[in-house]
Amino acid sequence: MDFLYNLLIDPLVQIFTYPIFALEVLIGGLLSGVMYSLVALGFVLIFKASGVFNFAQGAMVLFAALFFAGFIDTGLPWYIALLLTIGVMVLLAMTIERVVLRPLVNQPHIILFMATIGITYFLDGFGQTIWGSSVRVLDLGIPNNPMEFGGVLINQFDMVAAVVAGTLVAALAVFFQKTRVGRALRAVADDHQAALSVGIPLKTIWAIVWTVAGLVGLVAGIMWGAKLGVQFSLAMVALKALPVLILGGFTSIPGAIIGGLIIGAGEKLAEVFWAPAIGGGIEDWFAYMLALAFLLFRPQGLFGEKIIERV
Amino acid sequence: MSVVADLTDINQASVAAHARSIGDVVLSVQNISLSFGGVRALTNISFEVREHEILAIIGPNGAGKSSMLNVINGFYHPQEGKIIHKGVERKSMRPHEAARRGIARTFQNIALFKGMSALDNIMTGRNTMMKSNILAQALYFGPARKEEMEHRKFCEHIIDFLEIEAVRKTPVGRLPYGMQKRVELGRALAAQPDILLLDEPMAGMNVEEKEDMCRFILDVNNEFGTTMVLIEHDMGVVMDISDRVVVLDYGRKLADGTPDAVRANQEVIDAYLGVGH
Amino acid sequence: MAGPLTTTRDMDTLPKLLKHHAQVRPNHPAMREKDYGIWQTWSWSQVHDEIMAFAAGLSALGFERGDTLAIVGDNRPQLYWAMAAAQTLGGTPIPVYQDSVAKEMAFVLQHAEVKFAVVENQEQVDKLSEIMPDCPALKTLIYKDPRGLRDYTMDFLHSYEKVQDTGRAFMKEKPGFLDAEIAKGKGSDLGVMLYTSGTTGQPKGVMLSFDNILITARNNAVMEGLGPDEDVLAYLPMAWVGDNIFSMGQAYVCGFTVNCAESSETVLTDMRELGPTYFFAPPRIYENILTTVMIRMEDAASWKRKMFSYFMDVAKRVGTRILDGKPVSGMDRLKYAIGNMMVYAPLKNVLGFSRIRLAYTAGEAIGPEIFSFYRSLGMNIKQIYGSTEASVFICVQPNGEVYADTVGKPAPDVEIRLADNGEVQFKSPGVFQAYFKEPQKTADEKTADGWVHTGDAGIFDDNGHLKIIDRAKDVGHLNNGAMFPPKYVENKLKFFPYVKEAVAFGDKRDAVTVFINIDIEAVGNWAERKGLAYSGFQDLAARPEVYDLLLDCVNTVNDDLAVHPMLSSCQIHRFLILHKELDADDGELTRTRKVRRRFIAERYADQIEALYDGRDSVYVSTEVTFEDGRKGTVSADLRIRDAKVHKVDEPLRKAS
Amino acid sequence: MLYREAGQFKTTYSADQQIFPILQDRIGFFVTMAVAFIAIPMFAGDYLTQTIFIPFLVLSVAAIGLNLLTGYAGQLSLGTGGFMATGAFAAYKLATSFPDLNIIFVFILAGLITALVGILFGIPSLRIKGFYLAVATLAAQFFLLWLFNKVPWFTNYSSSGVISAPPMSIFGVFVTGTEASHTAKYFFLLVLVTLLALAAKNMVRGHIGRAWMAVRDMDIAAEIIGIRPLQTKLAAFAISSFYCGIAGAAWAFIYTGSVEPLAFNIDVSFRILFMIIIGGLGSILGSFLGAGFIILLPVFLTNAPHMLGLNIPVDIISHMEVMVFGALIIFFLIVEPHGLARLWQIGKEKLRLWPFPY
Repeated sequence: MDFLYNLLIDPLVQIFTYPIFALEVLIGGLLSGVMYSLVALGFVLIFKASGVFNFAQGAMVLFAALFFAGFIDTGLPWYIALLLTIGVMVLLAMTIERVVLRPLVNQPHIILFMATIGITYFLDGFGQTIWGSSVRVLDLGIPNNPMEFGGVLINQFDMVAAVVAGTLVAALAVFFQKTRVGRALRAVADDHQAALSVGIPLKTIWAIVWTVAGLVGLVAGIMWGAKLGVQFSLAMVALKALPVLILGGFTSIPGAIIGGLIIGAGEKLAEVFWAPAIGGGIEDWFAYMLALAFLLFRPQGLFGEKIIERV
Repeated sequence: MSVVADLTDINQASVAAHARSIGDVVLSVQNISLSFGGVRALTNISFEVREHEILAIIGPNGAGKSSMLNVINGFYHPQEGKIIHKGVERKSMRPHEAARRGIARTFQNIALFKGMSALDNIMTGRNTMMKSNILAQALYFGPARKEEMEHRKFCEHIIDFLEIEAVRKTPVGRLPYGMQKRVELGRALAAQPDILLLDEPMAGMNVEEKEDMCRFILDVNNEFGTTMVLIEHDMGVVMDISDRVVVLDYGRKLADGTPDAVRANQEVIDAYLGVGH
Repeated sequence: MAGPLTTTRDMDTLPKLLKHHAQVRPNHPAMREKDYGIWQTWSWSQVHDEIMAFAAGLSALGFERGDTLAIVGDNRPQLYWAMAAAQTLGGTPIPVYQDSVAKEMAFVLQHAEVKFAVVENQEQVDKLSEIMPDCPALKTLIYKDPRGLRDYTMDFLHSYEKVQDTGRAFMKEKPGFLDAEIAKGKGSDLGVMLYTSGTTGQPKGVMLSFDNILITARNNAVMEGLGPDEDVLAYLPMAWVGDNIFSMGQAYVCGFTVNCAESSETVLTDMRELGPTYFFAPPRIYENILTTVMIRMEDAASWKRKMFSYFMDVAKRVGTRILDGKPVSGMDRLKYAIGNMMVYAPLKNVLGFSRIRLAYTAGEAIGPEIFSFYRSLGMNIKQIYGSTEASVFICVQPNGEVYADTVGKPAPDVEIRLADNGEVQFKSPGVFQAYFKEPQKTADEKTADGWVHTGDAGIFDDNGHLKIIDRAKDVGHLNNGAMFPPKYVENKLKFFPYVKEAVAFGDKRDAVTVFINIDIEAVGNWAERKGLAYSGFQDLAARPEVYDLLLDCVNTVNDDLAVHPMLSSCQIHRFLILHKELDADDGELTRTRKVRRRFIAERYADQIEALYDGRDSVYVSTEVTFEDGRKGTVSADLRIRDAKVHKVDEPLRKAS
Repeated sequence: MLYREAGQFKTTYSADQQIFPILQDRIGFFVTMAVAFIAIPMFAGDYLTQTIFIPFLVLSVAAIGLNLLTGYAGQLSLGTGGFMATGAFAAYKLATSFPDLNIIFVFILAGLITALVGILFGIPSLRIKGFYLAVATLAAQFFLLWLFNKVPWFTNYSSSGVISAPPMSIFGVFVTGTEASHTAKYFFLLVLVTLLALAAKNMVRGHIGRAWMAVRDMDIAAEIIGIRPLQTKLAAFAISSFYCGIAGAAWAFIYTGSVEPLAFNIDVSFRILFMIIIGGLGSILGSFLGAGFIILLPVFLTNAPHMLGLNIPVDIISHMEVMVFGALIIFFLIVEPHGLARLWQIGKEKLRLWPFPY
């Protein structure tokens, strides 16, 4: 009874007694949600373009962060480090396309999916073999303390991160809608022949999307890295993008964005108001459960289109 | 029930059937309309299928033939209309329910289970009748084993019937197209259906393969008295083997009658026979 | 030596033997059939019951002593039972070649005044009901497989099961009836009648008594030590005398198991599963198997090919000697043992020969290297010489005395004499009674004192083995008076894998010339390895490269012939390669794939002339029958080549 | 080459459908059994038994479990670790709550409980497929671990959150706890695994197995020939989880003796997945081969540098190990998506056709 009260009633009471606080939590959640959106976007890009469900997205975040932080620690100026890391990510994308995707083309998707799990392991192992597994602090000189906006406290860092991520998301959206390559990518998603007719070879397209996904990962890596420190757990955090995808639908960019925000906000609110009732640490799974529950009602996700099966 | 007994049952059934030949209505399709999103696939289609007959549904591509079959075996759920099968009315029903009520089918593009042998594919057709529970199977003991053997025996009769002994244990993926079609037919027959839906059973076959398939279809109808609804493009074949023909065009029913009647029907000639065939 | 036989000579009819086995070994498998995916098995007691039921059913349908019963279909247990059933009632079964065309079949059924016919399936039912009008005697048709016959309402049509059911009822009414019938049977009774599709004229009905079949079967069984544990695969036509000896006579004498394949396509796989212990096949089959072995090995990895050829050489050197129990060095024995593990045993296993204790071949001469190939693998394959008129066995190669170029020594109880014209004549317990309703023909073939003309020309070699060189009537003479056995020449050519068939001419001519039929599989494979593109049989046969290939063969044959004093004038001077395969459907071969010499001589008269009048090519156009029975014509210009002929002179003759 | 199949003809369907229809295979099987039951206990020392054979047996069970679900029924799961944990903690609660309950029943009940949990998380599989489902199973993984972490009841309120198996015996011989000899543990597991593997094989060759494969190969066709998708998939989840549960219990009780939830983290799920990928999806034999491979690989990797005379710091090695795992998975997926089992199959075919290539 008590438990039920704590679970069902008390949180609402809390929320209504401290609306400002709730609002702050909400905004905080939304801001961190933007990061999820960003990573989720990486998934969507690759899935749309190559039908590959890239489980390695999380690993790519960690990988990028590791290299960037690593280069910084070697004393390089940040812009050089950034350039180098970008180079690494591009190289990585091409290697993956050449070594993994090309040999596996036309294999069932599930196989490709498992291959990306392989990539995940490889990247985790490789990155840490080179840079070690010690936690690296990454200081971008952005103050990590709250400031007040009209009575609401908001963490500056989150603000900046959100802005950066937001811009990137916007940029990508534009890239997809407007540019020729972007349209080509969308074409590939529909069918590969169409893509070829657009005149861009499939492997190039794949190399491109993986590069883009890599860069997205880089940004996410830097941001998270700066906030939480660059370490293995980043990969896990990045996995949060998976439930986001389920929520938003694998093929929908807006879905990825909205989904990210929902998950981010939901997670924070749950953590702050509900977790005490059931013993904390729920952000490990809350996102997944939320998505799972959601799935039962709308299997194709928020924005995914309904599939008509034919025989 | 023992499958052997069971087998003789159908034989007798079909003997009787033969004395009776084409019987009364087993399936009646009434005012079926189906659409995907905005797209109309079927508009107010009605026709009846009588026991032991071979009914052909013909029509140009996109006439809604396959959709019609999909509605009959519960794969698509029509927005309007109903289907009365063996006196039981249903608006919509899951495919597996339809199957358990005795509706089996084959597919336009072969839908075999690629990872399994021809025999196993046909055995899956018996699954609905296999009762032994998981524990019994895990022990592979007593009834479970006996059941397995009996159904194997039954399937062997089908294999013999369709003359695919030589490929019994070959993974279906490795079989030539014509053979795969036969195995698929075998899988459908294994369920001892009272209505068999054939979606372009002869698509992409060469002459001999077509002749074989025709023979099998007629033999099945003759031996087991199975009622059949088939979609076929080859007009020659259709006119030869079917008792009645339903003509669809753009989701509407143009005609419904004996091959000759249909052949004579002006509308049909314009819409279908005129073009190419 | 006394074989492990439980039967005795006084069981002088098949039904009596059947009774014996049903009592002595009721649960021993008598018959198997690969059906519905497994080897359905009938024990001797089951087979006994099946046969009795059917016999009773027949009698209920009015089948009486002395009646004839035709059997049409593939090798099926039920059909074998039908034969035994007929014999039980004192009737005569007449197995018929089921692939023979309607009019051939009609002739047999008329001539034998067949009353009953037991057939396999719808196809045969259709064929027979079609010819029934011409066969007034034929009143009853019994079919084994009901498939597709549901709508057949003719009242002369009965299903095998139904007949047996009536039979079972009948036996209840008249218990002991069948036993009485069986008791009436005598060894001298007519056991079976086999129509031989002779190379010329109408088929003749060879009448064989139980004694003929059973004594011959027993003699051979004793000689070879056959027992009840043999497994034979019944896959050769039931109408052929061999099947009657191997699958009926000897099966009943020894009580061993007869196995039927699932279908004609699956014979090879079924053979592999079964692994018969006692096996007969005409040379052509052994040849095909060997060819496919070689072709399949071509695609193996090179190290495997090396290993294969190495051990095959070992086998060639010592295999046969080991099989014949001749002394072999320990080293070689070791090598052979290794080879056996690495190659021979696995090879035999894949071919289904693992369990073979005794394999026979006959009918045609077998290529020496084919023959020695199998023997070197440790497979006891032997040649026999026989004929329908002899209930098969005339000569058999005794163990340890096996030579590729002889047919062995006279079988037990068989006497042989050579006529002046070289014709082989014999006298034996197996000698047939007569040709049904053909006293004249009987007299031609069989002298009053029981000597039978084989029509084969032969000679005895130094170790008392008979050597067949040709059909006596085919042995001609060149204008220089030298003797010319065409078959002998042809066989020498056919021993080359590239040559499928050959027809030699030379009688009353100055020199020998031949038609050659290439073996499309072997030559085609050779062409592929040579990277030679071709569009089909006709194209390939016309290729100059192919002509060169065959020229080599011809020359080798000439080298060989040149050294034989008697045959040196038979060297081949010119040859051509035929544009189509000689085909039984076109009447060029008999059903047993023997060349119909005269027919070909007429049909290809112009081409033959061309071989002699020096033309270097000749036009040909022939009508052919396709599988589906449609007719068409193929025509081509055939090139003619000269071969290298040795001058026949002293030194070369010394060389022999 | 070793095969002599001529003459091994089948006269009954049961003979034709036995697990090893070919005599030589049966011989091979019994030899393996002899080695497992006699040779290994005699010659393998405690160290090998504890570090290689026992974990091998335990993980084989888990691999079989996952293979039933993913390899046969085609439902990709990343929640294996979670289910194993469920089994472990269920067994713990059972063993501690009913001290005189025989270990056999403890394991079976633990398996059944896990099966229920499996069904629960399998329900979405009716609506969602492939990747969606994979992600959904991650929920199970994370949620279950969190549950055992956060709810002290599961650990009997032990402060460390670690559970340790009470000593339990069968036929008077201890198989868990400190008194248990490695050999006893090994035998207990071996029998358990043999039976479970046999049961699995029987299921996959029965109609439930065909239903699974049908759903895997073409779910639409499967439903249209009358196979109920929900029942079939849930059965797969239940049975798979049953196996994983027992594996988890065995891991906690017999292999490690004491365990904390984190021992079953997502990494375990992946390793099991790797086992069946490398071993061979849709093959019971493959589950064993894969388990063996994944167990021996680290052993090899840790020792290889020493053999080569290099000495690489341990943490680096562990990272490299992860790396190699990743690379191997990709390698196998590219070279032989059907894994070691398929390679075995091919080799066997070659031997059967020897000396012919085809």
